[in-house]
Amino acid sequence: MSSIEKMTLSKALNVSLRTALENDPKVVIMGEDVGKLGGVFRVTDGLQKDFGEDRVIDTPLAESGIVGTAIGMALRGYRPVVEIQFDGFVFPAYDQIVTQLAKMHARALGTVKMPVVIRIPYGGGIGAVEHHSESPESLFAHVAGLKIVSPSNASDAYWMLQQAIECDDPVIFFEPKRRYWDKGEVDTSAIPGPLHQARVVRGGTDLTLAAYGPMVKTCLEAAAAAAEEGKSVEVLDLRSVSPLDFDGIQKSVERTRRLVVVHEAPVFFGSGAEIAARITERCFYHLEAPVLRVGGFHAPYPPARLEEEYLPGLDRVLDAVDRALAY
Amino acid sequence: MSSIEKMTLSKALNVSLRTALENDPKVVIMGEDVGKLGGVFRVTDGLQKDFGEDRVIDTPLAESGIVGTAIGMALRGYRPVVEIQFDGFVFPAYDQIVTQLAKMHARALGTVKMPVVIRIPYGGGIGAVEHHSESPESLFAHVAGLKIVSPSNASDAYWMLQQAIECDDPVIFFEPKRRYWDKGEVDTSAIPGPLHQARVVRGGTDLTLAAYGPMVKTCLEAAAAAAEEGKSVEVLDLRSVSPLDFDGIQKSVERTRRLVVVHEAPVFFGSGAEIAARITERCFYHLEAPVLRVGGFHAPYPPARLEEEYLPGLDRVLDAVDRALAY
Amino acid sequence: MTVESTAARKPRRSSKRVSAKKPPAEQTELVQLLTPEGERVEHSEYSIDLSHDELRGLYRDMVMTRCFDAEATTLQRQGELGLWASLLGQEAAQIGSARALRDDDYVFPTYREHGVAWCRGVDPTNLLGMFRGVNNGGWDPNSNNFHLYTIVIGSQTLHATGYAMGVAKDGADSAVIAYFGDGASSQGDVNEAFTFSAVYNAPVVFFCQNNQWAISEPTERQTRVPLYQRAQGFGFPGVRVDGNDVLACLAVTKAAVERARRGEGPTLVEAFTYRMAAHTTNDDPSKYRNEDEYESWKSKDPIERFRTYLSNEGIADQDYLDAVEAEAEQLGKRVRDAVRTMPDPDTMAIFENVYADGHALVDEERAQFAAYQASFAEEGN
Amino acid sequence: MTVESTAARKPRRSSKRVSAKKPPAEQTELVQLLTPEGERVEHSEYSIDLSHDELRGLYRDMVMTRCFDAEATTLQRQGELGLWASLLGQEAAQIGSARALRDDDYVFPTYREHGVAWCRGVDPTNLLGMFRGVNNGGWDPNSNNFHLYTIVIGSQTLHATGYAMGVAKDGADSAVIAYFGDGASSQGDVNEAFTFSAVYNAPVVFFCQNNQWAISEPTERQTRVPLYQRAQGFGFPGVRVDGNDVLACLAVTKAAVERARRGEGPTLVEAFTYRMAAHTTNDDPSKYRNEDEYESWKSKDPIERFRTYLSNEGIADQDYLDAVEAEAEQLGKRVRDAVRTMPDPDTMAIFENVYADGHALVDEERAQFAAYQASFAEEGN
Ligand SMILES: Cc1ncc(C[n+]2csc(CCOP(=O)(O)OP(=O)(O)O)c2C)c(N)n1
Ligand SMILES: Cc1ncc(C[n+]2csc(CCOP(=O)(O)OP(=O)(O)O)c2C)c(N)n1
Ligand SMILES: [Mg+2]
Ligand SMILES: [Mg+2]
Repeated sequence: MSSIEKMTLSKALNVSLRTALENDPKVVIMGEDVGKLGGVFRVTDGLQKDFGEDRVIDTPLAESGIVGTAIGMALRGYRPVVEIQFDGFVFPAYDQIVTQLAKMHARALGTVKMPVVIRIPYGGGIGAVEHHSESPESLFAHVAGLKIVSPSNASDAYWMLQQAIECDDPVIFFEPKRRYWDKGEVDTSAIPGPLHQARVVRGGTDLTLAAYGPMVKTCLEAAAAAAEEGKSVEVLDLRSVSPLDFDGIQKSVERTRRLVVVHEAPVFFGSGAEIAARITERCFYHLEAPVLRVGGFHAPYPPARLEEEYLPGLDRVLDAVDRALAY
Repeated sequence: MSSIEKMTLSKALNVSLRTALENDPKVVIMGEDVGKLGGVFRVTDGLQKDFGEDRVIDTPLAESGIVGTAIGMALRGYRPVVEIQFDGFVFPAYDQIVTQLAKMHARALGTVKMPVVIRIPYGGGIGAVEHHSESPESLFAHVAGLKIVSPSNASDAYWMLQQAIECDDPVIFFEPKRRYWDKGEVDTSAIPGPLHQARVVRGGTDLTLAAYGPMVKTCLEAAAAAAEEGKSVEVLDLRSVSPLDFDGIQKSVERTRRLVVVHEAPVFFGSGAEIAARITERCFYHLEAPVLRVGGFHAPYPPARLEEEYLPGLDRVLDAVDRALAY
Repeated sequence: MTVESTAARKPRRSSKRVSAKKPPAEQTELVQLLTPEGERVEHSEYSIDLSHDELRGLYRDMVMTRCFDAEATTLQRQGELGLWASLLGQEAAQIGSARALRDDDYVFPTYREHGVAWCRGVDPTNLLGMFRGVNNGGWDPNSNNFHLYTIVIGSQTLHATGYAMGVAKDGADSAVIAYFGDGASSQGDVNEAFTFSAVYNAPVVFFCQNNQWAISEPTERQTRVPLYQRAQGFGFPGVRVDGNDVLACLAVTKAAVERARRGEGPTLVEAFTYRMAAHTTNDDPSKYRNEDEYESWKSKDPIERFRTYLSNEGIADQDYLDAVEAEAEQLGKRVRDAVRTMPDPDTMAIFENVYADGHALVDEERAQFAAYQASFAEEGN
Repeated sequence: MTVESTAARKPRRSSKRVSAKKPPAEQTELVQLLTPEGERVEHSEYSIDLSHDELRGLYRDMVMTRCFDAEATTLQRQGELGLWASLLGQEAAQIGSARALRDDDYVFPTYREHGVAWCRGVDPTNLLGMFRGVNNGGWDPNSNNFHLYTIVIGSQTLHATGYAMGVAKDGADSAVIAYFGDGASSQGDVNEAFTFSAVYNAPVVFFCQNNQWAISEPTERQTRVPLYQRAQGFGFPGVRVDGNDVLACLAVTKAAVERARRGEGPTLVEAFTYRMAAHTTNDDPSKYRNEDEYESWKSKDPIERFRTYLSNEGIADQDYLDAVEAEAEQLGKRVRDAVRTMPDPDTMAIFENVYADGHALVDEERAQFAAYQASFAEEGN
């Protein structure tokens, strides 16, 4: 019996949430406007109607309260899946996430678990106003106790969310909002791979492009363009930012000997820094060029009319590929 | 007329604040217990008595409120110097710092300035309970619009705080709390160097140790120990985390060809990552070994009885030095 | 283990709510000087005595604001703006409160205070920059004592409080007003602003436009008692005013502002009004609210009722009304033209104003990016 | 430009405060069932009827708690603990409130609820782990329905609210109690907890021990009206109880807990008490408060007054009092011994329980560190 269907990334998330609500009575969804409205991106569309206000909970407009009460519900045995409306609005909840959610399991010497998923639509490219286009994953990755993942396609969106909800640790689930409308095949009866494993989404021999979330597509496009110029570029979809799959990256880099990391978040203190530092240590004698990074600048996310130039696009990725290959 | 005096690092901060209050009527000090008590570390000791409750303001117990109202006072033309009682308590203010304080100048297209200093005693080694020993500087360095500095000695404590208060940008001023009681000479009539410039505090030829705040002393001890074994280790006091003085580091590394970065903060997504990534890019052909990092583990700061082993100490620094030299 | 519903508790809960809520609130607690039918009524505590010129001015403000707002909505539909947050229905709350202020007072708005901006003298086209995506705030806050629009819900209430603390420190008798919504009342920041302002007795007015919706959530998701009552628990007065009654909004705000000037500290004003439009142009209210509610509020329209009053009292004749209409159309045209010719920002603006005193990394990235861009220009040659 | 003081506003401000504050509060609003002189009085709303056994039990709880607390302070002075936060003076507030609970209720403490922990059956030595620095919370919250001590001020109030929301969802009639201090009342989180609990009608009791100090700051730095009044603004009842009167604390908490069970939602209880000791053993209160205040509160000591009552009423004779004293000494000794022999954690515990489901980086760092440590062992050989 095949269960393969083509759907948008946001629909895949919706179906995944529905499945979770069906499979486990302890799963609850909480957030601003997740009820009747179905979320501003419609990811929770129809869920309150079918599962009731007790399972799909519109919350007061207070992110610290949302995460703080989700922690309490987790202590009571629930598995809250929390929605933060936009990347830029997670910060009022930052204290609860960093000092409570992340540390509770350790503080309790393992006696309590924190199966809380925090879904955050993130990244730019949708022409939005301030605070609606940011990529704050680094600000969470530095914090022990959190897991951080980001799918790049519909199938991963479905499965990684399933796995995040099943995980007994807090997972920050970054959704690439400008890919919400991209369609892909989802096989809801497949057996998914490990949540935190990188995946080679295009093989290559000259250089590795590593990315996650929204930039995977851009990297695939860049690899295709590079191929036309005779360069064989491998693309790694990292999928997870904490933990990072260093083994997977290392394996690729030992073959290609060159690595470019791409993300929307600012380069300074971004994921690329951690990857560059560790891979350089692991592959010091393999690397023919320094690990290069392509990402945002050390500046606030700019107004929409500048985002095309601010965001790492095809050209900037290819420029880095060329620079790396020039070593 | 000489004005050199020997004093503890915390006293140097106290004198610096007093000078600022005297020199500029717009400077105000705000925080929990900064008044009569003089702060839990006595850094504001005696200031309310001498400058009044209007200049040295005990605030309600709410960090977001402290930073949020400091922003408002800055908009009114004041220069608030805010104290966060301990590193682990800055997170309730994180939203105001990241979404408001850091971005206000850019949002206003340069028409308003945000001369707010946020003083945070940080780091471990004092045998404290949870939340009192953390090093969260990376969580701020990723955010554009903030400047981040940390003095390692009394003289820098005095001068860097003067400069931070004079700066028209928000500055997060991380005070190495376990060095509060270390004495050093302070020349209050000297002409200080640039706030964001690294300083070679010990010359060497075989390897560069880069650190800031509390770890500078540890690195100096490590360099001395290494010297006994015939290794010539240079120690750089970075002093500033945002911006990082990459030129200064590069200059040193081009000579020594090896770099070890040391900080208390967790290594994963820490300052060392950014330094390693960028210096490797800048000095790819100079480096004889990968940039190594010594720092905290990906784990919550442990209870006090484990901190000696958790914190990067002499042995762990020397181990990294040896590993780097073994390449 | 099955998940039982909270049904056992629910009946009591909801009966509780009903008894604690609206009926008394709307009728007895609401300050009103003008009925929805346009009839002038007196209130024991709040009175107002305006010249005919002033009254006509309020009308003009409301009409100009509504027209500008409608124009912006249209411009969004035409793709000239990325987004628009309409104030439709909230004109009286905004104009009434803003006209209670002096030039030296200071305003901290949300993202919807177009009517307040108008009263402060901010050029309406300036408001459109951020919605067009050319900047994140297009004006100098100090030129009109009107702070930048703030999107992170509630955070401006603390800025207002801090600013007011500064005013008090300066010994000035200016007041500060912080606008926020019913949804915002749930944010920790707003409640911290209440605490700080009370403790420091700061000269600030908290002006909450309860338009009964926070995107799709009705006010009951934020509170189970009327919002103005929140203030009492922090030790300062709260008052609920008919937010569709421009005169009452002016009178109540004026009283609050004067309290602040006299050094009596903060006041919370809850303007009970209704968001007639969608939350923003991105929103589809049909998903969560029904037409009836909308219709019932349409009959309480703030401009209609004020026009009726002005006409009935002979304060404004048809000529005046027509003239205002014409002027509003002019404004619409001016805004339209201005937006369409609004230049895109220079790419290098990305690196501008990140710091006031410079930052080595920004300089480095700016230079690298300029070189990168120049490389295309060369290729192009 | 010089900075004027806010003097112009100050006289009014402070006169305002005085008139709005303590005199009525302490006298008319305070629920009391036992005067400081140990005289039993009745209250129109709150009554209590306990057996002699139960009354003696409360006494014993308070004495045991105080003795344990004193022992911990001594152990800190001797260097056995890194820090101690004494509850001295707050025994009645803690024992009274905790004894109003059932086993299936759930408690969210701060870092000072040693008396509550005692009533919940948490082994006192367990409380010392975090103060000794061997862990960050030494017990399984679910074995006694007593959550871990929480240091980040106020954050536990949201956990309590969420837990209570879960209780309601389960259809259980348990209640949840969240402890916090007067200082904590200023935190956004606490006020968000008020909002969430009211909106969801969660079965939670907010128990604020107003010990009148937040480290060096008096309660006036947090509020200008009595704290119990805060609740009203969020739509649920608040009550102020004499926090040094164990009977009143029990009665008032019991009533609040029963409201919660009946599905009537949250209550705020403000226990008006006094922190007799320093904030923690690190603190020196002589810097900021004077001896007089301390003396005046000493005369209201919660244990003294209760002993007077028990003796006067013949509920406890000298033998009983002596027996309790002896038992308390035993406890002290047991705690002393236990602490002194409390093992340091294994170094590798740094890497334990960071995640429930594992994390590759933790595994890698654990292995590296183990190898690093082993290298010393080898060298040592
Ligand atoms: C901290 C934060 N969380 C979420 C949002 C997304 N958001 C924008 S407007 C809004 C509703 C605001 O409601 P209200 O305060 O009543 O103001 P109104 O829009 O009705 O004027 C929300 C949730 C935000 N801007 N900031
Ligand atoms: C968020 C946060 N900020 C600051 C502190 C430091 N701190 C510890 S206790 C305390 C005072 C708490 O006062 P209160 O809430 O009245 O409780 P009490 O100590 O009097 O029991 C402060 C400021 C903290 N623990 N958490
Ligand atoms: Mg609203
Ligand atoms: Mg207290």
